[in-house]
Amino acid sequence: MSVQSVSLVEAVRLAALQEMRRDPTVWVLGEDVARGGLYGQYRDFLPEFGAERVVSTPISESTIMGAGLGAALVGTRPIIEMRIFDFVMCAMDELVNQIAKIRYMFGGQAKPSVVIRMPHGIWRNSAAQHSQTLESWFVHLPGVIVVTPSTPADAAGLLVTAIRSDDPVLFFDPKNLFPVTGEVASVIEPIPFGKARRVREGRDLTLVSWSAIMPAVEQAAATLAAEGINVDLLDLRTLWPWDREAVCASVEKTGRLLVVHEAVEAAGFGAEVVASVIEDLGPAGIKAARRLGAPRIPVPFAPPLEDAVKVTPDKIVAAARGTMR
Amino acid sequence: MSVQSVSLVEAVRLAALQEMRRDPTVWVLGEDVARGGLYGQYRDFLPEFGAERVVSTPISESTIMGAGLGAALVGTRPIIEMRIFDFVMCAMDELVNQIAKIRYMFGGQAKPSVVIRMPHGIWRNSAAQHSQTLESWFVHLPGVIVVTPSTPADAAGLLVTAIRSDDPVLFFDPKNLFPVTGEVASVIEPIPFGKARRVREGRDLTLVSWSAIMPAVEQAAATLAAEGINVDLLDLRTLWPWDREAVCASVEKTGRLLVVHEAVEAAGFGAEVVASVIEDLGPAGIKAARRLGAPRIPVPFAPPLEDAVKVTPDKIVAAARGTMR
Amino acid sequence: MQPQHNIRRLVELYSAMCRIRAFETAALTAHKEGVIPGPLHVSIGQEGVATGVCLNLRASDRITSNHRGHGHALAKGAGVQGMMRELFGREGGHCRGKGGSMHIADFSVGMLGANGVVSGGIPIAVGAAQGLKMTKSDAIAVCFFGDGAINRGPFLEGLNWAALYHLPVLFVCEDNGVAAFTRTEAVTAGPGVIARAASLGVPGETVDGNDVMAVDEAAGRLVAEVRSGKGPRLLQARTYRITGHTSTDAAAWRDPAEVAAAKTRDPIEKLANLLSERGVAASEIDGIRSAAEAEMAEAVADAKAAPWPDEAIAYDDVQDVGAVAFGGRA
Amino acid sequence: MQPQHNIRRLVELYSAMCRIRAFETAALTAHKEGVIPGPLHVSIGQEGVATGVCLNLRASDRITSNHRGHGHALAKGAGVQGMMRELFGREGGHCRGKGGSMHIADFSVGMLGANGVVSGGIPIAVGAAQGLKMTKSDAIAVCFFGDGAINRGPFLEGLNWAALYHLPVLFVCEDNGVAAFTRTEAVTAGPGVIARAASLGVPGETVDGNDVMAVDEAAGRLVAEVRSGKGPRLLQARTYRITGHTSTDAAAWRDPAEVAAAKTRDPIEKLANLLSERGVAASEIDGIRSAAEAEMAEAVADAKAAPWPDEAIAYDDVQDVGAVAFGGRA
Ligand SMILES: Cc1ncc(C[n+]2csc(CCOP(=O)(O)OP(=O)(O)O)c2C)c(N)n1
Ligand SMILES: Cc1ncc(C[n+]2csc(CCOP(=O)(O)OP(=O)(O)O)c2C)c(N)n1
Ligand SMILES: [Mg+2]
Ligand SMILES: [Mg+2]
Repeated sequence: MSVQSVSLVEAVRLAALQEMRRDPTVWVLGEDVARGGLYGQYRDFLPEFGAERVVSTPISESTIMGAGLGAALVGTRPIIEMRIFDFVMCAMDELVNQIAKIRYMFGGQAKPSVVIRMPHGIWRNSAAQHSQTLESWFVHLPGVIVVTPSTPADAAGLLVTAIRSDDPVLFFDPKNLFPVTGEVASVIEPIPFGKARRVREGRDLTLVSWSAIMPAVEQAAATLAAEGINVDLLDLRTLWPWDREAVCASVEKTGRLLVVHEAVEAAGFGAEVVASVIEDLGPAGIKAARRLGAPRIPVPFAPPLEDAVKVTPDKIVAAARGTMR
Repeated sequence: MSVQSVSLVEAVRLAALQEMRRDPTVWVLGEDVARGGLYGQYRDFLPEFGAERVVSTPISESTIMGAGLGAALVGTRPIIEMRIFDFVMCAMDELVNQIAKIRYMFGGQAKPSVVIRMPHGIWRNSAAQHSQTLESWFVHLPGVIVVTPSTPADAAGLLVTAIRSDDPVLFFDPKNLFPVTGEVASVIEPIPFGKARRVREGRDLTLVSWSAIMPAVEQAAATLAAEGINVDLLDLRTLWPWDREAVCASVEKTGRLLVVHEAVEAAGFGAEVVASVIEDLGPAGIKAARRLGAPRIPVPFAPPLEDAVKVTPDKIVAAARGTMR
Repeated sequence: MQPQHNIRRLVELYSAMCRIRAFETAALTAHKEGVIPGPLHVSIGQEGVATGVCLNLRASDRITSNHRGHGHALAKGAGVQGMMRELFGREGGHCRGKGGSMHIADFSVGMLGANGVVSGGIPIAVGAAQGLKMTKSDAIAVCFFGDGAINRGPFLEGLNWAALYHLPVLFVCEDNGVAAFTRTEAVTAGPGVIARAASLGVPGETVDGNDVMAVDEAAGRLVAEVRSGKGPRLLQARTYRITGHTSTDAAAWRDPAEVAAAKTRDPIEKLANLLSERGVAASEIDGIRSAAEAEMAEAVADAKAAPWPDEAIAYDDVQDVGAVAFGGRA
Repeated sequence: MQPQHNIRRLVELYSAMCRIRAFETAALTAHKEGVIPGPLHVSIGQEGVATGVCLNLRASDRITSNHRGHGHALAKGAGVQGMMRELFGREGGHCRGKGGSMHIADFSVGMLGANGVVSGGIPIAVGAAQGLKMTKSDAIAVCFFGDGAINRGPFLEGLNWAALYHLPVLFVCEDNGVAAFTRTEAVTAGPGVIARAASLGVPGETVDGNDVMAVDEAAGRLVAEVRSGKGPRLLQARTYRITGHTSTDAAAWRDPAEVAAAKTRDPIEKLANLLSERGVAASEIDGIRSAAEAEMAEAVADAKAAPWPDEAIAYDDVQDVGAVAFGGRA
């Protein structure tokens, strides 16, 4: 199987393309998708699949979400494109009260086979309403799968799995990593949900992260290695299901845990990881278990202010050193 | 100052009444509020304050929320009534992207002085769309205060504080506790946010909880006391700000922590409490730190199924015993 | 199909309405006895709408409903035993006891579910119609909602969308003049739902919802138009909710004279009178009604005797246990 | 006030439009140089709308805006230095550098903020009008939004609400025929915004938004009606967005001939020609324009020289540190 080096946005484009070619019930709806989408993630889809399967919609987020669900209920597999994550707030009834609950509430009669794509995170001084990342909310919401890839290969493989899933999948496209390149196979195989990827092997500290912040974490890990601190670095890739087993196994080995996320620290998914590890392993054997996230403020516009909320390699290195004391 | 014994719903009615009498800029909007509200929490408001200050609205949750904000920006202090929590999903853009961010985003120019009242929780087999409690979401959302009382006196005092607050307050009315009675002073004093209430003093285990589940927790604490396990029981009362100091001080004393909430355990606020305690005290001194919440499933309708998601005194006792091993 | 209001059709309509009335009356009683848990919204007095519309549909057509959905479900052909067991929260309910009255659904007959959120069914119906069109089905979608729903955003978005993509969907606004405890006119500006629909590109018309034959005629025509690819249509059916908002609401704020007057316009009584005028024997008319009552009494007895669902099923029908439970398609 | 289109008024309108054009042209250049961060949406070609409407408002009136809000802010009287510094993310910006272009606001002149969410300003304006009415103010609220916003739910909810409570709010639909990269006609069913407003009880009218005098006249009239308690009104102003959706969008999908034709209808050129016809000297007309350009060049120079905000301020303007920070009122 041949392999090519592509950007992350091209990788997800290829994944959706492959699945739309494979399965005629897969289609996409959202604003400007017929023009290729805001980031080119649907480039050239319109000529190949036509306006019935590549549906540019009005600015009607509730209906983009809700119509996607309705279309799933009659046997199609919609990819619901939200343009940016923040706009999902205009469609929360459809997502939270309908999509997430419908299979359960109707005792298994409904098959809400939708993928909801939400390019998320801090991106070029877009300020408070265009920079959010609330992925932990959806871990707390029964009925949905939460996918948060960070590499072209993972994004492609997980998107394939998402499209084939019968359950609703929230797919957090890491918009700040769209230009990042990596190798992707010409036939994209599905990657199972709930399996972390080990990025680096180490015995001193377990570092857990996901999504757009991963490159910063890797950079920090390299710096730490130069100081003689060897981290066991896991990219969770999906937050529900999440690879509790792999994290616990790693912490059993290192005795130390640092979870890093771009999102606000308070009540973020980092808390879940720390609490789970403490519950599974007991506090006794553990030397440190901490989180590093953003302060509890909206994302500001000006570069020096935005830097205050950003988790940077320096901050990660400092937090990691802190766990070693 | 005289004191009377009233139900929780009457206590919050009296609190809102007192504040509307005190401050002519306070008013209430929501569906059926002119008829007294769904639970009688605004009974007799219409005759006293008139239709301009007791505004029964169309079924337009986005606008109930957004108009409340707009009215705050011109100097009034709206109480935004959401009827039940789940309907706030129809108004999330207005809450998350507008209300929570407006003060910050505009550099302090805006004063979003609103109270958003959201009767929440599991209530009489109301099934998945009418039983949710996602309070932890809003701890993760910068810009809002999160209030979760469990007694008539706390609900009344915290509602007074909420109405006087210049910042947006999410007030989670514990709808299942509306009939519960307790003493309330005839002049309701504000209760500061961020101060836990010690319900029971003990040296064996720190038990932390809030809102509708508190009576079950108290019952469990009594059972445990009979077994010789004396719990230090804290009702957090507000989740942001929350009384991290009081919780840590208690765990320093007991060495054991159990956080109990009605909400789903995964990524609930219990995780934040556990992670914070581990970070502040370090794992070394702690013997156990756990959570007890609901399984990650929507709330089902039938009584025996609903029981599966309910946190009961028995489950709390069992979990508490588990931490003592 | 232009409905022929021959005796046979009238009897069909009458029987369908009687079954809804009997179902809901039995459910109300059971709820008062405390054997049906949770909230219960009945549509007593409104049976003409569900009946007149659904009797023009095929099994393959889909409907979405609101919180007041028993009539829509029954008229669409949902199994009575499964419905009653669902209301009781028992094993064998259509939703396995997970939904209850407010989430009644029977996908096997195209009933895609009641909804606890006002106007929640609108985008779902629109999407179902889009999916049906995309897959070249000749089935259509029908969306039932109340007059209260036209003040929520999804009404605008959904109708604009349906008109834009020329979707096979019939919107049915069941206009009983009231939303919970508020008269709709007190919270609804402008000339009404027909004008709103027209402004969004959806032609609509109004019918007396208590005249089941009028509903039958209009629905038959509109369903045919929708099915033939003419795009979405809206039907406003004016009716009256004789009972309160929920089973525990006496609607005491209404003038008793108003309710009494409304009872004289009861769609079931009206049709019974007509049947009698047309020469159908009183015994036959009563027989239809008592057959319906007997059917529902039996359903209640069955539901009462049915076992509770096993607690273990609370944990299925949802991906909740990680990778193992993930049911991907190869 | 019925606007008198004497020379004085024309000059006032011309000057206001020139200032908006000059501000945005300067900002575009600075953005291309990389000294303005983040997304930037300019309204070049649309200046007639903001100008014609806002010059009929009082300082106490409030406006809400959308993502394309520089013109609305300037026309409402927002301080230029504070605006430009905000776009640059510098100290002294109206939002202290926390908002940027998409969240431009100047509460001191009643400009309640741009908005990054399409139609986000609608409920806020409606609520502001309700608060103003409640407090017996004679101020009104004006709500600017694009043609794209009429397909989101808040449009329906907000207009119904305003009509219902008879609120002093003027809705201004700035109709440039396009929403991001999609022609509005391709996503908007029915006869249009005026019909939608009428169906919700809000009378509306259409004006050529590139004819600033026509906007001035219509807005003057509608503002007076709204202020006198006649209830909400809607003004649809047809215009054209000469530049792309954002500063980085060339809008290459548009036929160059279309853009060229639109440029001949440029509201600023049109008014310059009229002024000249009415005998105003070319030097005076040019003088107004170059004064505006000079003002904005100075604002850019000032903003470039202004210091970055101190990182410490990132942590204020939000309750984030617990009880201590809680600013309750006694
Ligand atoms: C979004 C939302 N808001 C409020 C409610 C509470 N509620 C349930 S039914 C109802 C009235 C609905 O009126 P209408 O749509 O006319 O239907 P009807 O009850 O008259 O059949 C209300 C307000 C809800 N279920 N959903
Ligand atoms: C709810 C929401 N959906 C999508 C967007 C992305 N977006 C920003 S501006 C825009 C187009 C808006 O068109 P219109 O309202 O006509 O204003 P114009 O840009 O033409 O001035 C879109 C889709 C958004 N900001 N908010
Ligand atoms: Mg109604
Ligand atoms: Mg536009």
